[in-house]
Amino acid sequence: MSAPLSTLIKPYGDTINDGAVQLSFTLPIAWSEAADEAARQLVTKMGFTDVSVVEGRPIARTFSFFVVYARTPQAVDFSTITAPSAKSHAMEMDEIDALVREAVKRKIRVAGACIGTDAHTVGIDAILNMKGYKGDYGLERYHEFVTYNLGSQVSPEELVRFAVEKEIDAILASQVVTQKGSDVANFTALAEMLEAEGVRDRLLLICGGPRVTNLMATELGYDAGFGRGTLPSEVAAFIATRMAERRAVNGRAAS
Amino acid sequence: MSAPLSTLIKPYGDTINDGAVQLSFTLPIAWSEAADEAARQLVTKMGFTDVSVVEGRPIARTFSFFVVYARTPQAVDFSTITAPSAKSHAMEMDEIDALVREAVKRKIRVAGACIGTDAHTVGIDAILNMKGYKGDYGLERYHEFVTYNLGSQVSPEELVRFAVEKEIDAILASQVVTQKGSDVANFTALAEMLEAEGVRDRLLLICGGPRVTNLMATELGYDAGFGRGTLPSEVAAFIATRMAERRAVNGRAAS
Amino acid sequence: MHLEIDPRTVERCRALAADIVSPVSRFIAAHSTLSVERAVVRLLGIDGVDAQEVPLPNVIVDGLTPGQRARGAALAVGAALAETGLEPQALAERVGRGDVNVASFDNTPEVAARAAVRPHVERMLAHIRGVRETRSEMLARLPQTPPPLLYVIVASGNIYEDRTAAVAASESGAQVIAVIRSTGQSLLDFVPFGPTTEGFGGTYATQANFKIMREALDEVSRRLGRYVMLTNYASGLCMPEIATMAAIERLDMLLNDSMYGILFRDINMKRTFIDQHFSRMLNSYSGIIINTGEDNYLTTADAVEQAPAVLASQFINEEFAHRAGLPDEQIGLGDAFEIDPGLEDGFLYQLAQAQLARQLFPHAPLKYMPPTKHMTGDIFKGHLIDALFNLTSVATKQTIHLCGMLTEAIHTPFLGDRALSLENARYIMSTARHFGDEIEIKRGGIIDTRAKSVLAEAERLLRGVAERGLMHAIEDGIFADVKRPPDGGRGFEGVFERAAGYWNPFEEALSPEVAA
Amino acid sequence: MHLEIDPRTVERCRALAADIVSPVSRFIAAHSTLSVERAVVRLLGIDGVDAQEVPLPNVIVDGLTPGQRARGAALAVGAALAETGLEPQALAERVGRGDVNVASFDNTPEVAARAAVRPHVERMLAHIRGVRETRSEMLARLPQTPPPLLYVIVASGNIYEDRTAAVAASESGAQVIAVIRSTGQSLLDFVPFGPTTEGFGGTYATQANFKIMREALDEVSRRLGRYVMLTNYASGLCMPEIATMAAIERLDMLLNDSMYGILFRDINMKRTFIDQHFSRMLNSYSGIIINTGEDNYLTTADAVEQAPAVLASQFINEEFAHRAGLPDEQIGLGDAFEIDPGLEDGFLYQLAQAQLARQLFPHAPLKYMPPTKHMTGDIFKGHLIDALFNLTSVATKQTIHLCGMLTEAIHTPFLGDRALSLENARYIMSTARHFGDEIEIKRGGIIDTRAKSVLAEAERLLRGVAERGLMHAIEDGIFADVKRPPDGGRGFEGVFERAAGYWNPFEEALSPEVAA
Ligand code: B12
Ligand code: B12
Ligand SMILES: Cc1ncc(COP(=O)(O)O)c(C=O)c1O
Ligand SMILES: Cc1ncc(COP(=O)(O)O)c(C=O)c1O
Repeated sequence: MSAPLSTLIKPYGDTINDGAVQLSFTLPIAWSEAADEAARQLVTKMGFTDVSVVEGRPIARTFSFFVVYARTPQAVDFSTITAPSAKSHAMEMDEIDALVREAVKRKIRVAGACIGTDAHTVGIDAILNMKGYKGDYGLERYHEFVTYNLGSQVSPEELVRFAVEKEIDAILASQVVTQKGSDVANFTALAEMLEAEGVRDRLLLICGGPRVTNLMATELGYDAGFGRGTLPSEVAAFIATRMAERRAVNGRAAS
Repeated sequence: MSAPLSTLIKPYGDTINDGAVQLSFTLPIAWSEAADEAARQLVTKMGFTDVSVVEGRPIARTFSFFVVYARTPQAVDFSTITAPSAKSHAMEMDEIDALVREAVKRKIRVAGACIGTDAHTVGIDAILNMKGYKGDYGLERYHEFVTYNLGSQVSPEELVRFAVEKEIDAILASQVVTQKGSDVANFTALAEMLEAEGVRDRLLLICGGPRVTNLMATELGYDAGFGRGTLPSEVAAFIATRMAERRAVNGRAAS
Repeated sequence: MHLEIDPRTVERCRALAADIVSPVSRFIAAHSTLSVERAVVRLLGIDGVDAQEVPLPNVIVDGLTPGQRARGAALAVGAALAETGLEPQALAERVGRGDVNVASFDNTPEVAARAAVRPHVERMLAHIRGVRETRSEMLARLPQTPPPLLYVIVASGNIYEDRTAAVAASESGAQVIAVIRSTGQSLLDFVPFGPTTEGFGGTYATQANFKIMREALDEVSRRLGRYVMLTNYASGLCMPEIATMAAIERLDMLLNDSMYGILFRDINMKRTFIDQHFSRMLNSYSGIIINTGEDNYLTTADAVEQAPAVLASQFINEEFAHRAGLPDEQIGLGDAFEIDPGLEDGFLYQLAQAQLARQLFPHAPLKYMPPTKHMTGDIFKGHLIDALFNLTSVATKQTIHLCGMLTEAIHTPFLGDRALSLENARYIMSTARHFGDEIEIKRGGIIDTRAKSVLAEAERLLRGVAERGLMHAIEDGIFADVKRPPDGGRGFEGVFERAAGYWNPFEEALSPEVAA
Repeated sequence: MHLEIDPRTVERCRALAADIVSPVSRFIAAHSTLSVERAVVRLLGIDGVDAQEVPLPNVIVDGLTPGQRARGAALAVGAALAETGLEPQALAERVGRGDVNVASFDNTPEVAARAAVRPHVERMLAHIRGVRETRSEMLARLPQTPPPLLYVIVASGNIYEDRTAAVAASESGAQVIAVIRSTGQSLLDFVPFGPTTEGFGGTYATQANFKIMREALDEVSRRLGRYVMLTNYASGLCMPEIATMAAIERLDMLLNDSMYGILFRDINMKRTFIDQHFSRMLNSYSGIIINTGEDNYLTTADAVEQAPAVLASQFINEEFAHRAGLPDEQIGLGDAFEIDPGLEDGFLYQLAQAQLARQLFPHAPLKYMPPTKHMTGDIFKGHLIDALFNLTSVATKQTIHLCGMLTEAIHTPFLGDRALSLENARYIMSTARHFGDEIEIKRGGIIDTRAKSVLAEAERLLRGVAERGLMHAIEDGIFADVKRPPDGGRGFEGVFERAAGYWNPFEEALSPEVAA
């Protein structure tokens, strides 16, 4: 059964469904008119139509750069795409603290780190440090969070050990470097180690970084993933809400 | 038989054959994390791998803009690509004039125009007017060319009539507006009309414009096509050389 | 930022412009054109087309006898109204069907004809004043963010796609939307009718299209809390009619140059001079800001060389505008950022030119056009050239800022291109908001010297034009390297001398004292 | 462009920097580190690895007794040379195979040890002088185009792809090529060996890799007729060793900051202070321009707030550099264009900061870093931010210009990104070539006021540091919001006190008078 027309979407140049796409790339050949033609044929092979090589020029003795406009025949059915955001709840710091006080009834213990060999702490600091990000305070500033920031280049082992020791409720793992899939490798290692230690279900496992999406995170077995531009309150709201839900389900009292 | 490795080329990001391509496009949907995911799926459907939606943001209530990096599995065999340039001869004005004097033995009669409803005369003027382009003199400046510039919005009919009347040796047709294929339509009309009048073989038929390639021109039955950045001397050299060849073959004397 | 400019040179330039325009004004006052008369017919409330799709204003004016025509369409229509007792539109429709012949009322007394016309004149003037009032109210209630006003074009050919694009552009920050006209419309001697969905490099300017866009923009203006302006093109064979439609449908600006049609569309110069005058009177009355087309000189000829011609043309355009009653606040003189990006220190020349315009025309809402000619398929480079254009604009306090498109050399803008372009302008104009206030130009430096020499050269040019007369100067190719003969070009057949007793009730009502 | 700056404030800042550095210098003079000693071993001509891939300089220095170590590796190696009669490399290889134990020559008379070392010291110094000479000759024969020098990075992880990228970049206009190091190399307490093809966000700095790049760049320099410079990173646990390799292989610049490792790599501060000093002495002798890392303060903390800290750090870096014998012409102080692009008038702040650095350090080849932190996946916007960075650089006459990449937030640069980036810089720096000479800053305006307050605040900061002492000030988080304890961090175990009789023949030979 094909989807109703309105949910099938294609790129929009200046007319609905025109499929217009801009591409650019480098080819490892000296520039010539034949190089332009090679670019045209290549983009045609990619399945585009109306291929127009609008710029082709030498950028080095044996490299040429191209800008191409073309149309794609492909479309996606937007109604079938599910990518639930972890950011659904827009809450203020006070509300979040109140929710924790009332529904969780104890302070939530959070540990964050930039894992693997990654030393980009600015992102996780933005979430955890008092100062926060773009005027939105970090988790340290919340009354109802106890926050540990383990810093950079923390191995998954170390982080798991720490979480067990300190009875952490929510682990926040950051990855900024993505070269050669290092981010996915490290996130996976962390999740597996928590499973192996048998503590995965006892805590919330959250990841973040500029290339992280919530969808990718859930596919990796995380409770949530936060991408570029995340505000600390969005993360705090997610943790508080989930913890409140858990308590409601488990009926566990804290103190 | 597959081509030898060295002639199969793919886009180059930072490693040979990595297939790296940049894309950007607009989708007619409000932005959300699901919109990013739609963009990812769409580019995946186009046949790319390692699709990374590096930017996705609302640009209007119901439109979102995306920047994507991905890898293409496609390659082209550069050894099979033929796109001979019409610009092969680099000659100076004096040389060209000398060639005409010696090998053609009479002045060459040239007529140029911007055809159809197109009124972009700057390009054809650059080729024909004294002043020329980027310091390279236009055809009017050559001793051995008699040049007629018919200006803008000249219908193919008018141009053919003029060419027959004035015994033109080379027609230069320009098209700058390409919207809805108007350039190809006009070029085709001109070529067909010359055939219909039975004069096509008596003259050189040359086209030009920013989106013109020599390959496209020859496919349309033109003797040559000149694209963006053409210098007048490149056109003059082409005309003089071809005329000289023709004379050599036909042995026709002029005066 | 401030240039030291000799005020006496400027005064001399203005005096020369007056000398140049005076004889042309006398010529204008003694002539009319088919399009002026069709505009009068439209202003009387006549619209629509006949069975052959010919606009009724054309049907009516074309049906006049030469004698009637020379005394103005108003008298002829007035006679028909008086005789038939019909409303103007009903009359026109009958004429369209061939039921009534306007030429047949030639014996009606002039007083009766005038009397029959008058209420319709009053009604239309009241309507236009109302439209103007509405604009003022909306601007007060939905204030624009301060200039440079970000202006973008839509040009899909389809008014409904244009509407989508215009709304989207407003949402991404546009403050003025221009609907680019279809190629060739300016050479049509009539205005197409109704909503249109097919155009060529642009969308037809029709009254229905104006209305569709205005409604969409009013809706988005209210939603965004800031008034989004609408503009279109008057220049061409129908300047007065388009000015009429724009007045009725509340366009806020209109491309209206005293010489563009002559130079760039090969329209007869007499036709253009007459048409621009009446259309500008209407613009003045309707509170529409005109935009002049000096930028075009720079796209067809060398931008460094043409700078004095641009300035000379600005003085002439200003003088023509003043004579049509336009106050400085409605004279959006054009300029452009068109110097070859490969020229060393080209940026300094651009600054000099833009600042010169700013200081010479301190109250004019200057219209600053983006780089177009030197844009190429390298969209990345193009975006940078646009950035320096944006910087120049904010530093020299231009008013109407046409956002450059990174795809200028490729296609009429995509929706995404417009968003990138607006983002470019917003970023540069915010990060360098007060840059112009922070710097002084060094005396004797490249910028200072350039500005002085452009002004001096403009004066020399104006003097030459004043000596030869404007028409002959154009014939000699003084502007943009283009030469046009006084009696050549399109539409010359539509120019005619006014007979004694010629009457144009709108001209009478709108006539500024300056033109008297 | 010129800022009015109070020269007495500047003098006070320099005096405070001297007060700050003096006690650290005394500390440095009384200590050495494992890496200083390994550098000495390398300078004696020892290279290579043992069967376990451990570099021979590490094998040798790790094999010293604590007593030997405290008197310097030179004496111990000298003793072994004297006793075995071997050449240094042959000796090292035997030590590597376990055939010889350096610790076993403890009884050799010091004079014999010194004598055995001396010819190797002379040989190496002659080699380095020769390398320096070659650079001068090449620069004379293949002159660079004038600054800002366009500097780009290569970082594929594979030295051969890097070579391809470096040659291509040179062909598209690059004047300096930096090979970014693999993540984590700065925390290795040894220098990897041989050509490498796998790295992580960068390529290992090895002597073989240096040689491969130098050869490729020499070839392209000759082909293009202009000398293309090569640079790499010293900072980390092996600063002195990398400075050694760089001197041998004719690198032209080296990232070498007196505090970067402390703040951004959590390397022990004592280790870093000692290491930077010896490595800079080598840089000085080899004619290598150092590049400092103040830009990093702006990527980790707020760029508007950190401006005074950047300035304070520049004064301190300058003072440390002078004490290592570096002339101003070799001190490439760092700065960066990192203010939030969303900040209104941010461009004016950037101009103020860049011009301040230019005037305060008039002879320094300032290293200007591009926007990185606020770059996003929006490559079009990013390209614009880079454009204003380029404009600021040319207007304030920066010397070493790191070209910003439009894909900064996405990946280490693609070959095409580098070409676009170079095109960006070339376009802006040509079209605005003399812009800086054309404008004056208004007194009392945003730029002027900002520059003055940054300088005043820097003085206050320096005074605070002088009072507390540099080590304690760092402990309190004065720079970049980062706090480090004096005895914490990596590599502290490699710091030791010099015993009486400590001997470092290279230090002796290179010691500048200023450090005495
Ligand atoms: C600052 C910076 C540095 C600083 C880092 C200082 C520090 N203490 O963090 C320094 C200079 C030290 C540095 C070094 C290197 N860097 Co760096 N760096 C950057 C830069 C410019 C900015 C990153 C940043 O701070 N962004 C601002 C923060 C606020 O954004 P963010 O990280 O996305 O975080 C937000 C969200 O993602 C989210 N988030 C992030 N983490 C988490 C975690 C959780 C749990 C949650 C809920 C949310 C969350 O919330 C944050 C707030 O919204 C980027 C380029 C760029 N513009 O992105 C390159 C970049 C990340 N670096 C890069 C590289 C390669 C390196 C080096 C390897 C280079 C080298 N060889 O020297 C080294 C590696 C160091 C290492 N071992 O990791 C590459 C990575 C390429 C890739 N995709 O793999 C980049 C993209 C630059 C490039 N184009 O080459 N870098
Ligand atoms: C200048 C200009 C105008 C001027 C034209 C003045 C004139 N007398 O030519 C004016 C302002 C009048 C104008 C009007 C319009 N324009 Co216009 N214009 C341009 C602009 C900015 C520059 C073109 C130019 O002069 N380039 C410089 C010359 C030297 O380059 P060139 O044409 O490529 O020529 C070189 C080569 O191609 C070659 N060559 C060209 N012809 C020939 C012929 C032969 C035989 C040979 C051998 C070589 C050759 O040699 C030349 C020298 O190297 C372009 C955008 C751009 N940057 O390209 C838009 C552009 C071409 N215009 C466009 C449009 C849509 C219009 C209008 C329809 C807009 C409107 N509705 O008002 C009108 C249409 C007018 C008409 N009827 O055609 C679009 C076309 C879109 C498309 N791809 O179809 C463009 C791309 C702008 C845009 N992005 O929307 N335009
Ligand atoms: C003043 C003026 N009027 C009109 C136009 C457009 O006219 P046309 O519709 O003839 O292309 C322009 C084009 O740039 C212009 O500058
Ligand atoms: C002064 C200095 N040294 C070294 C580096 C790189 O060090 P690492 O290899 O530790 O990433 C930088 C990074 O920007 C720097 O500024």
